[in-house]
Amino acid sequence: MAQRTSKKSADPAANQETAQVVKDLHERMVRIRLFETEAGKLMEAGRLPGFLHLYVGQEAVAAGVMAALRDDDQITSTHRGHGHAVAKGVGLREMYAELYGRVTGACLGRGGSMHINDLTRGMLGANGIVGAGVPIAVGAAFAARYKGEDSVAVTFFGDGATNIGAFHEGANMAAILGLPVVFVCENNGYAEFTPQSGHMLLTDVADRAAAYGMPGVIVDGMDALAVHRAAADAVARARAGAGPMMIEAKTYRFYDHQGVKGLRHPYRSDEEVAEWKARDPIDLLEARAVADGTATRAELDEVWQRTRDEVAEAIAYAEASPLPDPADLLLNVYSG
Amino acid sequence: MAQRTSKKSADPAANQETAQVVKDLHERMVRIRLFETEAGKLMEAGRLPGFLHLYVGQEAVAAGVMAALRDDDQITSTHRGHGHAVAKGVGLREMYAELYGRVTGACLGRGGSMHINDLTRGMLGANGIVGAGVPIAVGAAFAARYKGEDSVAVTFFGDGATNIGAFHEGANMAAILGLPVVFVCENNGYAEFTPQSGHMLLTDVADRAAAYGMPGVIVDGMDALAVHRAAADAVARARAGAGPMMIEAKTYRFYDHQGVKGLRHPYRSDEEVAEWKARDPIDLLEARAVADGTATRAELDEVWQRTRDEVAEAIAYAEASPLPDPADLLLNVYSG
Amino acid sequence: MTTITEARAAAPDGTARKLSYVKAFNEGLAQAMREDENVFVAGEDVAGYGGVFRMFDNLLDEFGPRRMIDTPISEAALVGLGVGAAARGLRPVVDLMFMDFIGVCLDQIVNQAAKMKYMFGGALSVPLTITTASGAGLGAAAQHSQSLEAWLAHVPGLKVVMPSDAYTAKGLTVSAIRDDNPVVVMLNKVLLGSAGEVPEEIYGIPLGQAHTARQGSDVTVIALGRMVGEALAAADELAVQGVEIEVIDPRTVQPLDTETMFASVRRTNRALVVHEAVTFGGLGAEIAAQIQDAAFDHLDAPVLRIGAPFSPVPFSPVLEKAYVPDRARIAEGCRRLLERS
Amino acid sequence: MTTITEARAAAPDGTARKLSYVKAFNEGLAQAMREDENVFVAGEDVAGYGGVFRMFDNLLDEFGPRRMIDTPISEAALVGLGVGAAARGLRPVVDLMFMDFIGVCLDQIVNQAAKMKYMFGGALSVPLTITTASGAGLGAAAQHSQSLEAWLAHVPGLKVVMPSDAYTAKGLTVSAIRDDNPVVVMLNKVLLGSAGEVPEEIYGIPLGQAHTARQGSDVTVIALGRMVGEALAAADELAVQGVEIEVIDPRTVQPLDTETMFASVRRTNRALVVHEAVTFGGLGAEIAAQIQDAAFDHLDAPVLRIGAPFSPVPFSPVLEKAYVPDRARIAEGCRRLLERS
Ligand SMILES: Cc1ncc(C[n+]2csc(CCOP(=O)(O)OP(=O)(O)O)c2C)c(N)n1
Ligand SMILES: Cc1ncc(C[n+]2csc(CCOP(=O)(O)OP(=O)(O)O)c2C)c(N)n1
Ligand SMILES: [Mg+2]
Ligand SMILES: [Mg+2]
Repeated sequence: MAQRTSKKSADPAANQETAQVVKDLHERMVRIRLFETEAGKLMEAGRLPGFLHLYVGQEAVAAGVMAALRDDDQITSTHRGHGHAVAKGVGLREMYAELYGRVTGACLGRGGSMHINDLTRGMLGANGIVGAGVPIAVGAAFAARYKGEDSVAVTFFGDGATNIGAFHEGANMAAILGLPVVFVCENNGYAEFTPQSGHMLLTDVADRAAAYGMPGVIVDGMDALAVHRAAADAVARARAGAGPMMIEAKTYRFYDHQGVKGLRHPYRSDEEVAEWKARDPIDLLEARAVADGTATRAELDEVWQRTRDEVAEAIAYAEASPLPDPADLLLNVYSG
Repeated sequence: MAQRTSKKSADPAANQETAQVVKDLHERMVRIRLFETEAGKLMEAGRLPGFLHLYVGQEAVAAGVMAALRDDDQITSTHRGHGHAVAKGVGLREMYAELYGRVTGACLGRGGSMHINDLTRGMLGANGIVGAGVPIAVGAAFAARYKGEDSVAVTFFGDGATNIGAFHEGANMAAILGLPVVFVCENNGYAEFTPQSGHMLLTDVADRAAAYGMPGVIVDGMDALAVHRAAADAVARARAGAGPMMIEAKTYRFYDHQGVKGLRHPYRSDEEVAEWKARDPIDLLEARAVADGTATRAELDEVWQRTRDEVAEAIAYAEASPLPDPADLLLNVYSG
Repeated sequence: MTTITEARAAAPDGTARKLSYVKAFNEGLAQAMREDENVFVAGEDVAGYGGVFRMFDNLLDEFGPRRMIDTPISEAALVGLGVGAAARGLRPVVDLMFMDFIGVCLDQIVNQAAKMKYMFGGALSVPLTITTASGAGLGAAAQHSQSLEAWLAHVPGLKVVMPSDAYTAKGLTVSAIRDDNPVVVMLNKVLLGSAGEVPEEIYGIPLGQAHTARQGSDVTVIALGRMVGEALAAADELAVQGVEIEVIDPRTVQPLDTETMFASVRRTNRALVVHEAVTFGGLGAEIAAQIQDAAFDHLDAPVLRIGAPFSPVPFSPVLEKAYVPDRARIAEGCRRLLERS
Repeated sequence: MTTITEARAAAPDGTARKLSYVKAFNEGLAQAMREDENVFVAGEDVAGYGGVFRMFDNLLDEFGPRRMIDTPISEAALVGLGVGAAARGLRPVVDLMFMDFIGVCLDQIVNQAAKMKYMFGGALSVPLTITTASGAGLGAAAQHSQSLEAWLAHVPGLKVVMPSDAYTAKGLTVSAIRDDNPVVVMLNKVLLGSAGEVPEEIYGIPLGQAHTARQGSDVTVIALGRMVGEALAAADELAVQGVEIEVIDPRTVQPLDTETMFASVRRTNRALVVHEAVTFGGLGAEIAAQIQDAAFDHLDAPVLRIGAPFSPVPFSPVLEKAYVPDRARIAEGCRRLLERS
């Protein structure tokens, strides 16, 4: 059975988290939250083309994991990738510009939301195909070891994604090759509109790790510090050459699967949504930071304000950016 | 951890196996053994086209499982499918004729060794694609339940096949839909020329069952009675509507992965091969039957002789059969 | 084989009922399910949610969870479930949501469903229907916008239909389900909401029979899926200029009714093929290759192909618009063909 | 771009070294591994066993387990491993054993490897080589005999090579590995043991450059992979009858060097395309469609296509022989083309 690590956040050791880490986590989460809520508004206003899978609610996972990584560590992401990109340090300007389909975007406007990447930040891309990023992360970890580097690769995926073949094959491949990969399952309880109980018999996705001979731990995905501790352990382990492991973060998405609000079918009860929202990961961290004395309310507010400005500036940048030139349609189909 | 059921074969309950079951198992195993060794000779003599993946050594698995099935129970098989077909009751004539590429073959000469099937016997086909038979069995089980029948589906696959996505997806699908499927892993220790330790970190494939919330048991795959008991339990369970489960049968193939003898690379040690051959599943059952008084040596010999005759006759039938007519090249591409 | 035009004519003038493409699909599917108890639907979010494109709306209410099955994200197992169930006598309808996802389950479609009857010596049929949404135009980018009919039409044992409007969305779906072979129904995402006349009763459209959507004497335009509407729009525009183009909708691309095309080209002496898929290796190549052979002595110009340029589908709407063929490019192609002596 | 003929000419007359197709492949791969430390090989039984077709013989001895990786049976993860490693600067060579297995991992090839550079706005390259054995003729039946180049050549972002002899098996493999794009190397199973002249030194063959394997004035035969040898044999036979056919080996089918074909057809006025894949939707369609366009005014007969009939590959050798195109069918096709005025 997978080890449940979320309890740790209540123990005394937790108090030793440095203010530095708390502030780092907080800033990453606020950036994601504001990036996403503003993107949601733009989508509702009909200003963004394409799909939008918002990450709001899950910020503690991206922040907690990314705070444990170096710039040269690699991540692969999913259709719900903005949070990972923001937390890994991808520029908000390039991200918004991409959502707008501008030539200044992270993909030169060619990829959109589901292909945001930044190789300088180790962000190996969102992905429109469920599970497809898993083996790609395994390949990135392979490359690191091959080159004698000590960077690790982290792959993010949902609860639903653990039912697809690529996840299974990628996990076993990483295990048998002993590669430095951390598998992070963001279990938000749903695959699109299907609850976890409708797509697997297990309660804990982390229990799947045993099928590959790798450890699996469960963490409270609304508790950024808990995620961070679990990630730091897994990353240190992988970096030391002890092979892959899996972290299941129990979390929740506050928006609909795609877009801003549900279309029809109330697949989640109001009570359930309210319960999870009461455990908003940013609120939790802020309350704790203030209670601990790790940060003052004013300091936290300053982060919000600063980030709000940055987001507004990034949106303005995107809107002022030129569109791609249709004459360049064949750009980047091939190298060389 | 998967339950190890092989121990049971030594307990007193084993003695209550009816002579009927022992004889049934013995006959199925002898049929497979003789079918295969003769096919091997024909291949060596250059008389059979195509590939030949011999099943010799693993007979206790096919026999043990199939003796627990009814004609209307369905099985899907693998590239190493002759044993399953013979044990499920497919005619030796049609099987040899198929290996010879004759129009009287089980596939009218169109499919060869890896596509032998007999829908009247619930043999839904060998398969040339590793793992592909797994979801097909899930579909067959779905159909049975849909139609309100109480037949079950059994899917056979190797240790190596449990690393492919189709296995994972099929197992989870059967579990979440609660379908009457029995997953039989014939763990012969190798995927082609790669030992199990080179393709997964687990010792017991049955431990993978837990990832789908289904029980997994381990059985001595050289002990036909033990396999039979485990299969009978799993089949009864599935038939009763209790959902899928997995059986791992630890076994060994006595010939090479493909063809009759190894080509180069001695990927298995002589000692290892000898050790397993000392536990020849037919010898084991015969020794025990004679010791038990379940059967006399003469009775057993009679089975060999009778089967030898049948095999010889089937080969003669195949050799005398006409070849397909090239004018019929497009036969059966489409229905209707 | 006059069922199509008959069904159409049967709708009393003026009072003809209009339905959207996706509702027409849904109605055909529901009627096929009523017609045959062996038909069931499986896929991701097809039951409780009714499908992300609303293709399966209300079917759970009518048919219940026995016949409407939500599955995990496991397309290989999903198609395999369909293959096994079809082999055992059911008539599964399996939904792949976006056609682009086919890469994770092509083995089950191509090596299992399509080949099983042949490899098994004819011992069974695989009456499996696979539904999926294809096409660009919604800013869905490179992994959610493809038209991959050329892959499937190259596979012996499969059939492939591409409904071009509400009427064909219903009729081809019904025929696909009634057919004893694996059939892939490629719905077009952009067309989902577009309305057309649709008879209320259940009707099939014969697979492998092309439809002449408009008659004309100057150029034969063979258009796939959504391009039929674009071709008809181009025809309107050209008619103003005195150019009459004939528009052929193959409806089924495997098997492909080439006779209707040949007969038309032998009259018009000029042919253009248009599809959303990239031109290179697209079905336009097959159609052009067959026409230049069968109508060699009748052609006044080479067969012209219009498709997407050789790149993945771009995200930015400004690029996507330039990428996907449209009425303007079709009209321009016709004019170019007519300029050749 | 004269590297090919130069390399060939460099072999001193009479003393030219002969190597089998599979050994030539193996030599090219080994030399590419020596040339670039970033090249590694992963696949099922490629290391310890040397590959079921002996493609990787002795490489483990020389390059060790760091660069020769045996993997589980997990083709999607295997290709994904290659994609991720290539994205991080390595030059993986990933082996798929039989081309037929591509259906279990096409997503990684088509939606990931091929599109990544484009979707990512050019941020990286994916210098991935995928090797695989294709083709019928060994009684391997429907799931182990396919030639699926038409699928891959239809995918923007991929390159595809089809070596036709030992010389090209080595040179195209080297070029595939040196290329910064995902390239699929389709070896032909029947050719594995066939010997040909192969220079000892490492050499590449430019991707996208066709080779005129034989010059002739009467018919242009464009042949893919193993069919090049069949076409040359047909040419010998026809030459006795006074018919001179020109044989073009595209070598690379994506990108496809059509200029060489057009120039030839403009001289011969007749064209035949031959491949092992089923005719319908095969690459012959693309080639025919392009030729009828580019050489419309030069053609004395329609472009003729020869491929497999529209069925899965049959097992029985008597059927398989009738199924796969051969020299006799090519010669007969040429004669038919010449009969047309
Ligand atoms: C192979 C594949 N199948 C289906 C889809 C459609 N799809 C996109 S997201 C999604 C649900 C994913 O669920 P989960 O992995 O839990 O991630 P979440 O959306 O909850 O973050 C599905 C089915 C897809 N993109 N790719
Ligand atoms: C998808 C796929 N990959 C690879 C192969 C080639 N192949 C055939 S059998 C085999 C090994 C199978 O090992 P296992 O599942 O243990 O079965 P065993 O041969 O031991 O009975 C492989 C790799 C295949 N047929 N299909
Ligand atoms: Mg989820
Ligand atoms: Mg094995």
